This record gives sequence, structure tokens and C-alpha cells, in this order.
Amino acid sequence: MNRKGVNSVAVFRCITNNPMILNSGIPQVEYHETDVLSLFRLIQPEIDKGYALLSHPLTGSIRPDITPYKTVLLSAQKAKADQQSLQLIDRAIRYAEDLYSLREKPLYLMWDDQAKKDFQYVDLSIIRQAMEVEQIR
Amino acid sequence: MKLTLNKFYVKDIQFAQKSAFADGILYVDKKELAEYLMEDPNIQSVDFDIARPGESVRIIPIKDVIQPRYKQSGTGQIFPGFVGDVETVGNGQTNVLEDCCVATSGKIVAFQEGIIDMCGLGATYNSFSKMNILVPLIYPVEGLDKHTHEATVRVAGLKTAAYMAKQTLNQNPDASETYEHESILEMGAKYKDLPKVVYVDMVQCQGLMHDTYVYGLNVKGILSTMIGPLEVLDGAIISGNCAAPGHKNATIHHECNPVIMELLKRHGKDLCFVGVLLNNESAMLTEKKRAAYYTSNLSQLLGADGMIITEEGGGNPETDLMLNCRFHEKKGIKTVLITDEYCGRDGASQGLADVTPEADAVVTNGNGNQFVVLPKMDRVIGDVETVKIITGGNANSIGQDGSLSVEIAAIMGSCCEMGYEHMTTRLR
Amino acid sequence: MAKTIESFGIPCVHICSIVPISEAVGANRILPATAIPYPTGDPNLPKDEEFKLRKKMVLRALNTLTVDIQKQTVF
Amino acid sequence: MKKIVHYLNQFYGQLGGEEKADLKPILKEGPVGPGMALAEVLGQEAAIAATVICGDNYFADHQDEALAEILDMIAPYEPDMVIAGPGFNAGRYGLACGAVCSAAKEKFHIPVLTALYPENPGAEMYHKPVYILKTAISATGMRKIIPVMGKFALKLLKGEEVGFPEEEGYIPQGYRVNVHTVQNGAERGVDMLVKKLRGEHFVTELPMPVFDRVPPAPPVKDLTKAKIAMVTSGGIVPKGNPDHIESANASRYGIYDITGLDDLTGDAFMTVHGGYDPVYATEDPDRVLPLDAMRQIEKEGGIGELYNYYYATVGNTTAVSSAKKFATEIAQDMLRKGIQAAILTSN
Repeated sequence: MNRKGVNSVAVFRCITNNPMILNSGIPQVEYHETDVLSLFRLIQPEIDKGYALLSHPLTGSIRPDITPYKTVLLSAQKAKADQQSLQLIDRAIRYAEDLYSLREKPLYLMWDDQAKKDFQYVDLSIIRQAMEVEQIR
Repeated sequence: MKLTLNKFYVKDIQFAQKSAFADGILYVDKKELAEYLMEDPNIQSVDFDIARPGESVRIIPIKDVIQPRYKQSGTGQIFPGFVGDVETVGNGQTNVLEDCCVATSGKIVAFQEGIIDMCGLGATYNSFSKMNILVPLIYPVEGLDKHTHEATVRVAGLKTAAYMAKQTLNQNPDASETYEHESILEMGAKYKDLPKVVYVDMVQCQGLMHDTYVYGLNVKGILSTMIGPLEVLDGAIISGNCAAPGHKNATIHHECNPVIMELLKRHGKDLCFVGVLLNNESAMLTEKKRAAYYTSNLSQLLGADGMIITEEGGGNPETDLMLNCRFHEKKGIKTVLITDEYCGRDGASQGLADVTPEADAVVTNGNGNQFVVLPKMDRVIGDVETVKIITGGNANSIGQDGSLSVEIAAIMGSCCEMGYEHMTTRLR
Repeated sequence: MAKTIESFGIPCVHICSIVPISEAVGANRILPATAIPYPTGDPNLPKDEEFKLRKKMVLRALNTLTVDIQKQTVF
Repeated sequence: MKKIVHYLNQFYGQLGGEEKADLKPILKEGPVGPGMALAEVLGQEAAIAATVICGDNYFADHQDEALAEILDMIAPYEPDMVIAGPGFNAGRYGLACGAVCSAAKEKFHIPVLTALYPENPGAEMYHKPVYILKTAISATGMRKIIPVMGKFALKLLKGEEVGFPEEEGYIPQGYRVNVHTVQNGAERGVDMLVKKLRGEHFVTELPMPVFDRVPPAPPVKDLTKAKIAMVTSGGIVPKGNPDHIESANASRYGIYDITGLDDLTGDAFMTVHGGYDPVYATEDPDRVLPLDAMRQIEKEGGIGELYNYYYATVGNTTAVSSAKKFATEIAQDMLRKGIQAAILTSN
């Protein structure tokens, strides 16, 4: 899908800290071993450069301080900086920062391996469904 | 269309040899109900528990809450697409068990939360604590994948609710209310001087534990659509969303949708309630825009003067909420938004993930980040282990006396974004 | 800042990368910039092309100062 | 009986007007000026043990020393509370009232109270840590505010529960708290919509962040005769950052000479903005402050004149109040210099 919103070439960048995405068959994965807030901060300069958000950074109902994993889809092509993307990533960062400061240690650091796997799975499910509905692959 | 809700007030639920409803007591034959649920081959075993108002009981983790309803007359059956066929509902008579609900508990994923406390401080944050609750505990067969597990628990809850309300068939209700909703052309002529009000019910469909069903269909990827309010009261919308307990719209919130109820009550008096538009909250930005634009197109077609928009969840849905607000206001349709906030422990943060200057009329249902200490309960229904990990495995959150420090966001329905509860925030 | 300067009767065009922020802080004449690290340039272009782009942008910005607007306008 | 120390400026402390504004803090036993009236309201329950009086300019120019001196004067009284003002809309006095209360609260862990006009910069700066009662814009509101202050002070002294701003009259501190309501959220929403549709007054429960607006300034009639100035919040400053503008949360701005310059180069200029990647601006500062283009347009006669100085600050987490203050000063300077229009660049 291109930036004008017309369904055309199905290309995107998949920025994630979710290891389950790596083996999911989703192409163009850029994996970063970091937390969700840091991932957003990595994405912000990409948006400055002119890559647009295809998915909302705060997908799902699980808060960024609770889930350790997030996957964000960006456009593969650069253009003039997308205003909505700039605004959304900015607000997502602020939203995550506020929630990270709720507790001495944010909740996402507290989970055992089984819970982590489940968070990964839910994130993957959301991205899969998003791609299916938007017919991108 | 006309729908009558026959209300039966439940004073207690008791297990018995034979299921029945008599003198306000709902008797449940566990064996018969279990057999009914076990028709689903994905269920290994099932057990039931009862929680009553005032008891020292905590239910956790809760997936969905459902109000028992069953059709006394009219077409179709309650929860179409799941319990009933996909036939039209929303007419005739529906029997309703008041002060009573089903709370499904089942650990689909290892991080699940969702608390109902039947007494103490936690009980002041939702209506469910004041209800008689039947809890089906569903144990699936081994190796069941998570999507099927979720669906299994979801359907078992709906079947349980229908089974319970079915016990009232052909009895005299304690009270009954009739709601009428004409065709749009008819009401346009009938109430030509009243402002035309549309309700935009934003539903969330994004993936596992984040889906919503209408007449049995997962409405992911739909263009915004319209549904009759009376159909919603017969369980046409079902929650498959089991994340974010404080502000997800459980099935009971759909069945008793407080915005629909209020608009129906005022229909023909100070407003004309045109209908309900369903707008999906997608994960994708283009879809969010398409949905909001399309919803605003439909509103225009319907001749709406004003609208109430409710959201489900927090974070990305705020973008849908604000897009809908902006697009409608730009078309001259006045909006009121209903939401909640995450404005921090002290309430000093900006509580929404997206905002727009057009949003000048907003109802908030509370700050989910408020911390409360919940007292130890004598009994836990569901999964005791979950209590330990509910706040992220933080041992400190469980006090020496067994009390639990949580955000009210962990309490089922505490900040319901349809405005089901009686809470707001004030600035100080 | 653009808003405050305008409040003194001096038209002020705001060339900025994040238009919504400019809208939120109440600038009246807003011209979207290229990108955050280089609002009035583009390092991907050859020097002379980049200058042409900048001059064009500045001319557009200057032109907004001559327009009689009634409310916040993104040019 | 509870003990209170009261803070006043030279004027309300009855020491003199502007000519005494450089006065260092002095201490007087018992109440002075407005403290007399306040003492009457407090009655038998609390007394003003002492009054600290300080000149407005002295406080503004030497805030750290002044605060230290004032706190040293307060400490021996071991007060149960510190009250400052009321300061109405006096800017310097208002800031001093806020600062003294805030510092006393932090140092002595006691309740503090002042009263200011809501638009006083002291109110904007200190409404979070300090209860600031709303006053009229000028001292004509003295008679009205003193009883309110007295009653609220007693409430704080007794540790009674403080109500909401609308009930108590203080400036909201910015905390949203959960409260239970009679109507459910849906009923409130439908009520709000009906009012909105009828054009009646309604109150939103969640105001959006302020989207501030001013009416657009009239346009420039003839660019070719206009004197234009450049402003940037992108932190472009002469190499060495002579004014020490901070990379974030800037507390100052600079005015820099560009007479005779046709182009900004990385040799002579730099960015001190800490909120974006400086590589591109370092390579060519015109990418943030387009001097080269402006000069060429000037030479071609596209504009009358480019003002030979530019204004610069850093717009990185800089408080709205600071930005407003800089812009006010810059606009006033522009008016003095006969500038007719401005170009502001931001990252």
C-alpha cells in the first residue's frame, strides 16, 4: 500500500522487538533487542526521515508498560515526513514514558518465560491479522 | 421493532438436583449444565462456583462477564451466531436475569488479569460485585491452540448464560420494559422536530484476545456498518476481547449497553435515536481513517445532528475516537466522546494517547492508573497463581497480610468506556 | 512563539516539521518543513538543488505573510 | 495556638514603592499590613508570629540568596505554616510568593498558602506544589480574599480534607482524581450531547490540552518594501554558544548579528538543540535557518530588507511559559526595530 492509501505494492518495514516475529515468515523484519519504549524511540528518527507508520504504535489493548513486545509496520518508501505518523509516535512515546514511570520497575520486566511467550504470541497474532485485513504480505 | 425485556431479579444462586427458577432463587443442576457445555469436544472438564455479594471471595482471572438472557418469544435466539442461529433478533420478549451474571474464568495466556472482588474496596469499583455470579471453570483438552481455547471459553460462557435464563421461561416477570424503535423513515416523520442522534459503538478487532463478534462474525476488516439497537440488547454483539479488564467492553456491557439504553429511554422525548453504527478499531492506520470516514459518511446519510462515540480499550483506540470526532465535527455533526484515562498514579499525566481540538465534549469514566490496596479474600475462584503474578510477578504487590496492591485497571469494568459505571475524574 | 509574535500584530510564518504541534501551540501561518533534522534543506540533494528547494520554500513562506487569513492556516 | 510566618514585598510590607524594590529581606515580629486583617480572621486558632519583607527586585535578581536568607529568618520560629501575599497580578511579587511557599514546604514540611491572580506568572509556575487561592487582578480584591485565605489556612493547619478547586477557590494543581457520580457515564454523555445540540452551556469532563489561539495578524501589504526578521527555535547560534543557551528546556534566547553574511557555515555557526540529530545542521546551518536563500531574495528585491540580526533559542521540552516569554520580548524588540514580518523555523 502506498502513502496515498491506494492498495498497490505490498511492501513495508517490520520493526520489532518480538523474537517470535523472526521465525514467523514475515519478511523485511528489523529486529531490535530492546524494550517497547526504546523501540518507539528507534522508530521516531525513521519517521523524521520520511517513513510513515502503517500500523499504530500502540496496537492491542495491552499497555506498553505491561507487554515487553511490540511490532510496528512502517512504509518501505520514504517521502515527505508524514504528519500523522510524527504526531502518533510522539504521543506514543509520551504515553509509554508516563506508564513506565507508574512503578519503580515497569511491569514488563517482571514476567516469566511462559508469560513472555504468550505476549509474543498475542503481538504476532495482531500483526498477522493486520496484514491479512490490509492484504499486505 | 418492539422488544420487551422481562426482568427476573435473582436473590441467590444455588446448586441443586434440578435446574429451576423459583422465588428469586436460581437453582442450577451442575451435571446437566456440564453435559450441555461438554457437547463441545474441546472441553476436557468443567466445574462451577458461585460468588455472592458481600462474600469474602475474589474471582480471577476473568475473561468475560455475561448477563443471562433467553428469548421468551420473537424471532431468533439470544447470542445469535453462537447460541442461537444467525436469525434476526431484537423483537418479541426476552427474559433477563437481573442482579446476576456469568463470569468466565480461564487462563488462556499466562499474564491474564481481571478481578472481581465480592466485598471490600475492590467491590466499590464495579457493579458485578453486587451481583450473584456463576463462574464456569473451563478446562480444555490438552494441546488446544490459544485461538480455539479462547473461542471455547467464550462460547461456554454464552451457553451458560442462556441456560440460566432459560429456567425462567413462561414465568411471570418481576418487571418488564418495552422498547420501540421504528424504521428511520418512520421516525423521521414522527419526530421531525427532535435532534437526530446516532450512536457510534467502536469495537475492537485486532487479533487473539482482541476481537468482537456480531451475529457470530468476527468484524475485523469490515466497513463501518449499522445495527438496530434492539438487536444489540439480544446479544448480537459478543466480546472476544479479554485484555485490559478495566476498560474492555465485556459481553454484558454490549447486552446492557448503557448508551443504547439511555438513548432508547429518551427516544421520542428530547431526541430521536436513529441507530447504532459499528466502527472497527483496527491496528492499521489506513483502516482507522477509512473506518472513521466511512462512519461519518453513514452518519451524514442518516441525517445525524449529533452523536455519542464510545471506544474500547486505550492507546490506539484513542486515534479512532479522535478521527471520528474530527471527521464528524467537520461535517457539522456534534459529538460527545466517552472514554477513560491513564493519567498516572497522581493523576498529573496527559491521560489519552491521542487528542484533537474538536473534542470539546468528553465524558471520562475514571483514571485506570489509580492504585488501590485490595484486602485478602478468604476464597479465590479461578486461578490462585494468577493473584501472585497479576502485577507482573511483583512479590511486593502482595502484602504480608495477603492484601494486593493493584491499579483499578485490573478490576473488571472499573472504568467502562460505555459509561456503565458511576465514576469520573475531577481536576484538583 | 509564532502565536505570540502574531499577537503583537507582526505576521509570522512558522516553518516546522511537526505541523500538529504547530497547530497545537497556535501558530496562524504554518508551512510544513522537509524533516526534523533539516527543516529548510535536504541533504539527499546536490548542493545547488538543495539551495533551489530552500529558496522555493522561503519564497512560499514569505508569500504566506501577504495572505489575509481569518484563522489558522496550513499552507 | 498555631504559628504562621507571613511573607510580603516592600510595598505591602509598608516600606516603600519601586524605589525600595532592591531591599534585602528583613524580619518583623507579628503581622504587618495585610497580615493585620488576616490575623483577625485567624482569631484564636492561629497567629502570625513574624513577617518577612523583601524587595521585589532583590528577590528577582538574587533568588537563591534571597530564598536562603528568608528561610533562615523563618526557621527559628518553627512555624506550622507559611503564608505569602496575596500578590494579585504583580509578576515579580507573585513569583516570589510562589518560590517562598514552595521552598518552605520542601524545607520545613509544613502547609503553605498564597493567593494570586490566575494569570500571574507565579501562579503558572507554582500552582502544582502550592495552594494558590484565586484573587482579583489588583489590590481592590484585598477585602474579598483575606477571609478566604484565613479560612483556608485554618483548614490546612487543622489537616482537614481539602475540597475541589471550584469549592475552595484555589487554582487547580493539575491532578485528576477519581470520584463517584450519581449518574452513570452514558447518562452524563447523553445529557451533554442534548445540551450541545441545543447550544446550551455544558462542561466537558476531560478538557483537551490547550490549543491556544490568537487572531491572525494583518498581512504584509508589499513584501518588496518590508523589513523581515528571522527567528529559529532550532538552536542555531554562533560557534561557542556565547549566550549559553541550553540544549533542552531553554531558559534564554540570543540575538545574533548577520550583517554582511550571505550564508551560514558550519565554521561560524552551530546548533545547540539537543532534540535532533545535529549532523545535517552542522554541515550547513542554512538547513535550519535559511540565511542564504533570504539574502538572495533580498538581493533580487523580493523583500525590502532582511533585518541584520536573528533571534535564536532551543525549542526542546522548553516550557510553554518560557517560549511565550521569549517571544514577547522578541516581538517587542521587533516593534522597536520596525520589523513588519517574521519567519520562524522549528525542527
